Amino acid sequence: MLISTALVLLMTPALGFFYAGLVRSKSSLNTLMMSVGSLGVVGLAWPLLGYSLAFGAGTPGIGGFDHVVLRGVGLEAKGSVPHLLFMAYQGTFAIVTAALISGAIVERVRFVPYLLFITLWSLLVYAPVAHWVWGGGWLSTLGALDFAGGTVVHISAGTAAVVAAVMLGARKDYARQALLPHSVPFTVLGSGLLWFGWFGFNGGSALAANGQAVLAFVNTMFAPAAALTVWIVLDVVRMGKATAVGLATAIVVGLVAITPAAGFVAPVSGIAIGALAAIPSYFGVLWRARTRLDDSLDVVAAHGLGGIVGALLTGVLAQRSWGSPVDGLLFGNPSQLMIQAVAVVVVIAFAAAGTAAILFSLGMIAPIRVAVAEEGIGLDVTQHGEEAYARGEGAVLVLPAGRGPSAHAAR
Amino acid sequence: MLISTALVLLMTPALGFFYAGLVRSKSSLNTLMMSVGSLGVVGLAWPLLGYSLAFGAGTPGIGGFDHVVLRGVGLEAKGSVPHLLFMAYQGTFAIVTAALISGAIVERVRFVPYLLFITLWSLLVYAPVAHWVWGGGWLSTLGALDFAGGTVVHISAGTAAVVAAVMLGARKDYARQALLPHSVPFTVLGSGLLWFGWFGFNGGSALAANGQAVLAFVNTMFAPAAALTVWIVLDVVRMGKATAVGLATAIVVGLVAITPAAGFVAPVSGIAIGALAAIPSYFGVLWRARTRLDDSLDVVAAHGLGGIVGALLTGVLAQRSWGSPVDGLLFGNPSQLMIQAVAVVVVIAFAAAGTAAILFSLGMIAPIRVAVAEEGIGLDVTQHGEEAYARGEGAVLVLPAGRGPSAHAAR
Amino acid sequence: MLISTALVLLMTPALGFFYAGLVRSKSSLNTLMMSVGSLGVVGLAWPLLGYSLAFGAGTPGIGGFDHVVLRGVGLEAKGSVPHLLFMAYQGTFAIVTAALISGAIVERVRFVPYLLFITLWSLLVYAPVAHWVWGGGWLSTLGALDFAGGTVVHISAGTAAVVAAVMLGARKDYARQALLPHSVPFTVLGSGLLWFGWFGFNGGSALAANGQAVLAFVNTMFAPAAALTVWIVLDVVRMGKATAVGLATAIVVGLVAITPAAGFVAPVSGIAIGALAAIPSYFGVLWRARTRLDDSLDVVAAHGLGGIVGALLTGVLAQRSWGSPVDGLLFGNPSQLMIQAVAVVVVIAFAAAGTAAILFSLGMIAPIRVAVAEEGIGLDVTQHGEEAYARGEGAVLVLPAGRGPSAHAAR
Amino acid sequence: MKMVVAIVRPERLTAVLEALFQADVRGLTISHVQGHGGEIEHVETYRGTTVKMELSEKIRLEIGVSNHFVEPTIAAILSSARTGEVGDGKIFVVPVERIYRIRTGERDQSAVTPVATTESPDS
Amino acid sequence: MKMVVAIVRPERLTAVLEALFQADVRGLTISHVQGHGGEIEHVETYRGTTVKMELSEKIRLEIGVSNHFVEPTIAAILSSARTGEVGDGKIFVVPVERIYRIRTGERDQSAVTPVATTESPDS
Amino acid sequence: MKMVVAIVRPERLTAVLEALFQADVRGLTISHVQGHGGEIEHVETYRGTTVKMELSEKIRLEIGVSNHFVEPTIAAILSSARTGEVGDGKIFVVPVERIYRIRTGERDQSAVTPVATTESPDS
Ligand SMILES: Nc1ncnc2c1ncn2[C@@H]1O[C@H](COP(=O)(O)OP(=O)(O)O)[C@@H](O)[C@H]1O
Ligand SMILES: Nc1ncnc2c1ncn2[C@@H]1O[C@H](COP(=O)(O)OP(=O)(O)O)[C@@H](O)[C@H]1O
Ligand SMILES: Nc1ncnc2c1ncn2[C@@H]1O[C@H](COP(=O)(O)OP(=O)(O)O)[C@@H](O)[C@H]1O
Repeated sequence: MLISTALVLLMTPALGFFYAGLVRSKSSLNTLMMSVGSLGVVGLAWPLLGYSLAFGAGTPGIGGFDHVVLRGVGLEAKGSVPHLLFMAYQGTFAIVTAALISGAIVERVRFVPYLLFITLWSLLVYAPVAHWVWGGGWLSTLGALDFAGGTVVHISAGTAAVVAAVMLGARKDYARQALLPHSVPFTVLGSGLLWFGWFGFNGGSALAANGQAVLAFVNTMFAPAAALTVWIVLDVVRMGKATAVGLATAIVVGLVAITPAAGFVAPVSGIAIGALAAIPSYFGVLWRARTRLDDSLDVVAAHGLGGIVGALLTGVLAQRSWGSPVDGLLFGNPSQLMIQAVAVVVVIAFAAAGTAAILFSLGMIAPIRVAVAEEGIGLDVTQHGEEAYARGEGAVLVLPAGRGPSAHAAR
Repeated sequence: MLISTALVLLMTPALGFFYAGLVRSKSSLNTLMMSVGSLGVVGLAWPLLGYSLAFGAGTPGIGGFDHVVLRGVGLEAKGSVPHLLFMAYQGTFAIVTAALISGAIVERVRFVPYLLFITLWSLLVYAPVAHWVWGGGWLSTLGALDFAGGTVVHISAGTAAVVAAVMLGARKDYARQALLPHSVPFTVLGSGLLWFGWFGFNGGSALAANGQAVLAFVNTMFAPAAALTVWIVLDVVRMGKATAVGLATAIVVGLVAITPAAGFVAPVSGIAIGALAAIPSYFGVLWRARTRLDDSLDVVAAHGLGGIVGALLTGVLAQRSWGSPVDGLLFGNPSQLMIQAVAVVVVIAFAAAGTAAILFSLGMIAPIRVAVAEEGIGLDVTQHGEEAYARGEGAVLVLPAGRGPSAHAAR
Repeated sequence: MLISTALVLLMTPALGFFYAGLVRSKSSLNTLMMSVGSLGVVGLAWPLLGYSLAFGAGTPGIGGFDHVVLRGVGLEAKGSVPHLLFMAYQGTFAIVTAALISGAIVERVRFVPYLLFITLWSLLVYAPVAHWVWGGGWLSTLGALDFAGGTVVHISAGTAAVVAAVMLGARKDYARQALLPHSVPFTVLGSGLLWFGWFGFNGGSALAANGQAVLAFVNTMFAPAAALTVWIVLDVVRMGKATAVGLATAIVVGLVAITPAAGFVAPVSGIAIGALAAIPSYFGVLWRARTRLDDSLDVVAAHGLGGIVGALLTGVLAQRSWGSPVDGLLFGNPSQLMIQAVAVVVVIAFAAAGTAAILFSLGMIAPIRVAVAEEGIGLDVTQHGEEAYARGEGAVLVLPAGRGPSAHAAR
Repeated sequence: MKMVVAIVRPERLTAVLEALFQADVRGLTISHVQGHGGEIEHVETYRGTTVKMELSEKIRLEIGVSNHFVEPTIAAILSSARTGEVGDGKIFVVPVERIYRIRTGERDQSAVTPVATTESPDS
Repeated sequence: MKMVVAIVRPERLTAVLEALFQADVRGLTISHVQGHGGEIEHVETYRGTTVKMELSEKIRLEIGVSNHFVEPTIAAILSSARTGEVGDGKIFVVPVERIYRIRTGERDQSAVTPVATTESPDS
Repeated sequence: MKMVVAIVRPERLTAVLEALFQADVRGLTISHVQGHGGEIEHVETYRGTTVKMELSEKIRLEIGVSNHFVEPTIAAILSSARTGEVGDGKIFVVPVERIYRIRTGERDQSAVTPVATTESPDS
């Protein structure tokens, strides 16, 4: 469990690299910091408030305030793990989920409003949904299956992504100029580290190193392998060439799709889920690029679609003989698929409404988008006063304000 | 075990970065994908067929078909770990072994034939050899010691590398132009992550967190440290300068050499193995560059030579008092060295024949090498339609085929 | 424990990337190798001698020679872990501590003298201090609290950093030209991997997967999150912009500060330590840049100040109810703060004297700094004969010495 | 014959290329440069170090043309590269004595004439 | 009008820029280039491959000036870029026929004159 | 004196340098550029985005020579850079009015003459 938590924490910088490689160099630091920043603000909001809202005792709709500022969260066991560790593990999920959204709105958002947005989102959208599914809320009562966060993490983030992309509008150059990835190796690095971290994400969700963890682990290994292979085939059939960005995307899609199912389906079903999920996401990516929706890094296609397919296939392929609490459609229980569909639809609706409300309110207080001219210069310089790869020509040292002439002369 | 498996999985992208840093920028994505692609195709072929060929019940020469498509591979224990996990763990070895070969044939191979090659190789060469040594085959009966894959992984890959490099021929610019590493930091990053992952490779091979795992782990830490130090000394003596590429190489050589011995030799012997193995590989690298053999990234010198030295020194230094099933030459059992030598020779012969047969057959169906002009342009653009570091100048958006004028006007 | 050791080992390459990203491209490999080289030389010196000096039976001041060359270090338990593993785990600390110093003296030191320096330093400074605090020496008798190395690792390295920076002098361009980070993404990558590895550093220091490990782990997660958030606030207040280099620095500062306290303070106190520690380090970084002290990568501000703040706050916030052996000031035991202060002062004094003595002696034998002209060209070419990002134009192959005309003609 | 050298903003490059192609200018070479002019400097901060960036990214175009192509080339660049803000760049026209096409060894006029086009030799 | 093209050492760039600004030369464009001259080659080794590096990093400055600015510009560069070691670089002066300021379309003299300055039209 | 500016394929650079050195041309400066000419465009795809790449990588050489060196320089480039495929590049010859060697302040002829060589002053 300890190591699973560390692995999931690593996913957030990994995501930062996955995303940062895909944007233009002039906004790459900003994109990276949209993920890393989540480690700060959501990482702080979670123990202070978010955990309590998600896992505190409360109503079926939301937790309470009994664990605010970690009150009553100690080393005593909660289920099979110490309560404190459970809280930390769940915190890593909150952090990475908030960071996922950033992919839809890169290269155009002011940094501080963005941080406020994801902080609020983690409290007002993520925490309730986590409560519904894992915190004893109404979706868990209903019997929705979500092993490691297909609905809570990926569908909610995917929905927030599309809402945010629509509300904030496209980048000024979108569909006008070619916006190319500045460093595909970083994207591949990110996907490799994401895969590695995802073993903690799925494997750790059994909350013990037992048979279910093994199953989740093995599914987390072979589903992306299947997605990868299918994606290569689709690429080769369509263009005669397999792309590296495609491979990296396929890994993520396979991981997303297996997430809700990892501990509930047979390994062969896991392979099938990975293979099947590649198809809608593949065409989703193609289709999105023809629209005006500047979901810049295809969060919707990868996490939204991948999450939905995974959640529904969980309802089809879950097997009690492999540790699932209920069987899926294929094993004689068609109602489970209905329950899954309900969960998907409700989470989409709630996340969409919540995201829109937060963005709208924030927008009342301060502009969320940067000025058009700043977009042209790039967000690294305008938002952070830095360049990702500075060469230092023409850079003139500014003497710090406090350094008087005497201090200078002393040199 | 779970975490060991994740660590070994991480080795494949790590290898990709180790290799990609060493090639020219214009083929760096291709080189990276030669490793990552193995995660897809070999990662899929293994559960479907490879595992059964390697570890299914069968003859001393090869396993059977009883575990095809994971039939009969469940959560029941196989030795001390669940069968499913054992299968996954072994799968990560198959994936990385196939990827190792790519280093010998970078910058000149068509991607799809390459994927076919490594898939077939993992089934027809790797699986039998794994069966011989670990799957109850004849080499294990003979008593050959190979803790974590010195012969199975490194010697077989090293042999395949030299055969493939000879059969496919050198890059057109080889020995004509200087072909320099485009990003040494990536190579160092790769070697750092490889070392990290190798703890799973060697440490996990005890299949339990016991004393042997500790020994293997500690040897995996200090043998590369010794190799590193010796390499620096050799570099400084020869040129007055220690090189970063050399350091990264030394780490890999130390890791390779300790692999077959990790759980069988005393820590001091482990240090000795690391230190000794650096020497032949160091001069192997120098010697190779003077030949016409374009084993581009020195797979033979690092994995082939390192693996042979390690396998033989295992026969010299193995100690029953440190958990080895038999003693080595130095501890009064000279016959073990003979057995090790037999294993080395047989694996080389088999891997060479198998690799040649696969490449020859594939070559009948389709050309494996790219055209000379494509080599000049670089494999990233010609094989994948991508650049690693695109800047976007002069890139003109092509409207997707399906976007009619109306859709466009609507914008 | 096994995995914790692997995690800490990963910290050294991670540190290399953290540092290498911050220097100019022309010395980036050198900076990276200053860390990776430590894995070689300190990694070898530790089992041969350092471990014995630190943890061998001896006087309160230093260990003895009974474990030289790992004599008597086997698989028997030492406390709760096998002795061999304990030795390896401690070795990873020695390696990373020595590497930390390099940040203060980048871009101006000859590589081989540097390696000698850190080797001697690990034996003559690190080993005694580790003995005092963890090896049964006088500081542990006194009752100084240092969970995972605030004084041993960070204060000693920070002190060595300032002494080395003063003795070796500033880079020739320091405070004359703008010396900018050549790759901020590498720095962020390094900080992400450092955080990941630090879970092994702090989490593993409980030497078991028990409640204390959980506590240490959770503190290692939220203290940096708090430091990150505070740093963002400070940046925004001062400049209106949050910087990526700042974020990466904040993560390290938070990690450093929580290190001595991780297993001894309540999670809420951990958050407070992270938040409080950000402030002196933030202003320390600003202040240092106005001085003539070219502690190039702010080892003093991050590790020295962070370590001191952490060590003192441990004396304030330690709580027996959270597993600390004694309470801190806030919980009714003011004397602990005194003890902490004594430990801090003594370690600073000893490390300063030891570092100065080693550097002075080495300087008698050979120059430690490179020539001014070499500094201009960059250390990668002059020290290592390599470039980090070679493009290969104008590179003319030199035929290897031994290749006679006949061999050439044969081609 | 002349060499038209233009310094333009990177974000206008696509428009400039389009305009040039429409003016039938099809041979050109570009490079990344950094320029200093009347632009507002921006400030960057790396830890304690604050720097003023005196140079901004520009693209340099180098276009060898025969004489009667000079005007259309300049007109195309002027109209497509302009934003009206300080920093739009400059155009320089430099005399050229000879031009060779390396592939064929052709000289001057024919060296800069795309194969498909014909034009009066008036350089 | 002239184009002054200078190849200088990267480490002298800051000094050169300062000298130019003091000489009231405020418009210029630089680029990264690699040069070969009398410099000592250095050797690099990557595993078994040893290479001689024939080119060293330089900065190229391109400065369009009106005629009476040529001398001060050259003087500023000569004094600020010199180290006395082989490899200091060269200055070339190339004739320019026309100059345009893209932002305004202004031509020649006024195109290279910063708005605030006035000077006699003598190009 | 002249400035010979050549645009060549990156993969021919080694050959071009060799040819120039053999022709006793030892001072030169190169840079990375991207060119558009008659070359076939290639297509790249990043997820749903397909782009046509209109520019291909080239190397630009800039060689200041005294007059009697112009012909050998051009001959060396023409012969060594040619592949015969479209995209081999161009050579431009531009007049130069003055040349300075920064290290010594020497001017014109002697500024481009390597120390060891002597030649008749005929620029
Ligand atoms: N005299 C010059 N020589 C060479 N390049 C120049 C010159 N003046 C300006 N430039 C280039 O043109 C760019 C814009 O020039 P600037 O004077 O700022 O804008 P504007 O032309 O709009 O007044 C500069 O960044 C520089 O690259
Ligand atoms: N004839 C030339 N044409 C273009 N650039 C040149 C020429 N000669 C020298 N250079 C440039 O000047 C730099 C220094 O020249 P070099 O002759 O080595 O030094 P010095 O001028 O001190 O004798 C070279 O690296 C090259 O970039
Ligand atoms: N008129 C021109 N001005 C500047 N550069 C040119 C011009 N024409 C071609 N080039 C450069 O030469 C390269 C090759 O030119 P192209 O016309 O395609 O080949 P070829 O000379 O073989 O017909 C181009 O990529 C470009 O860099």
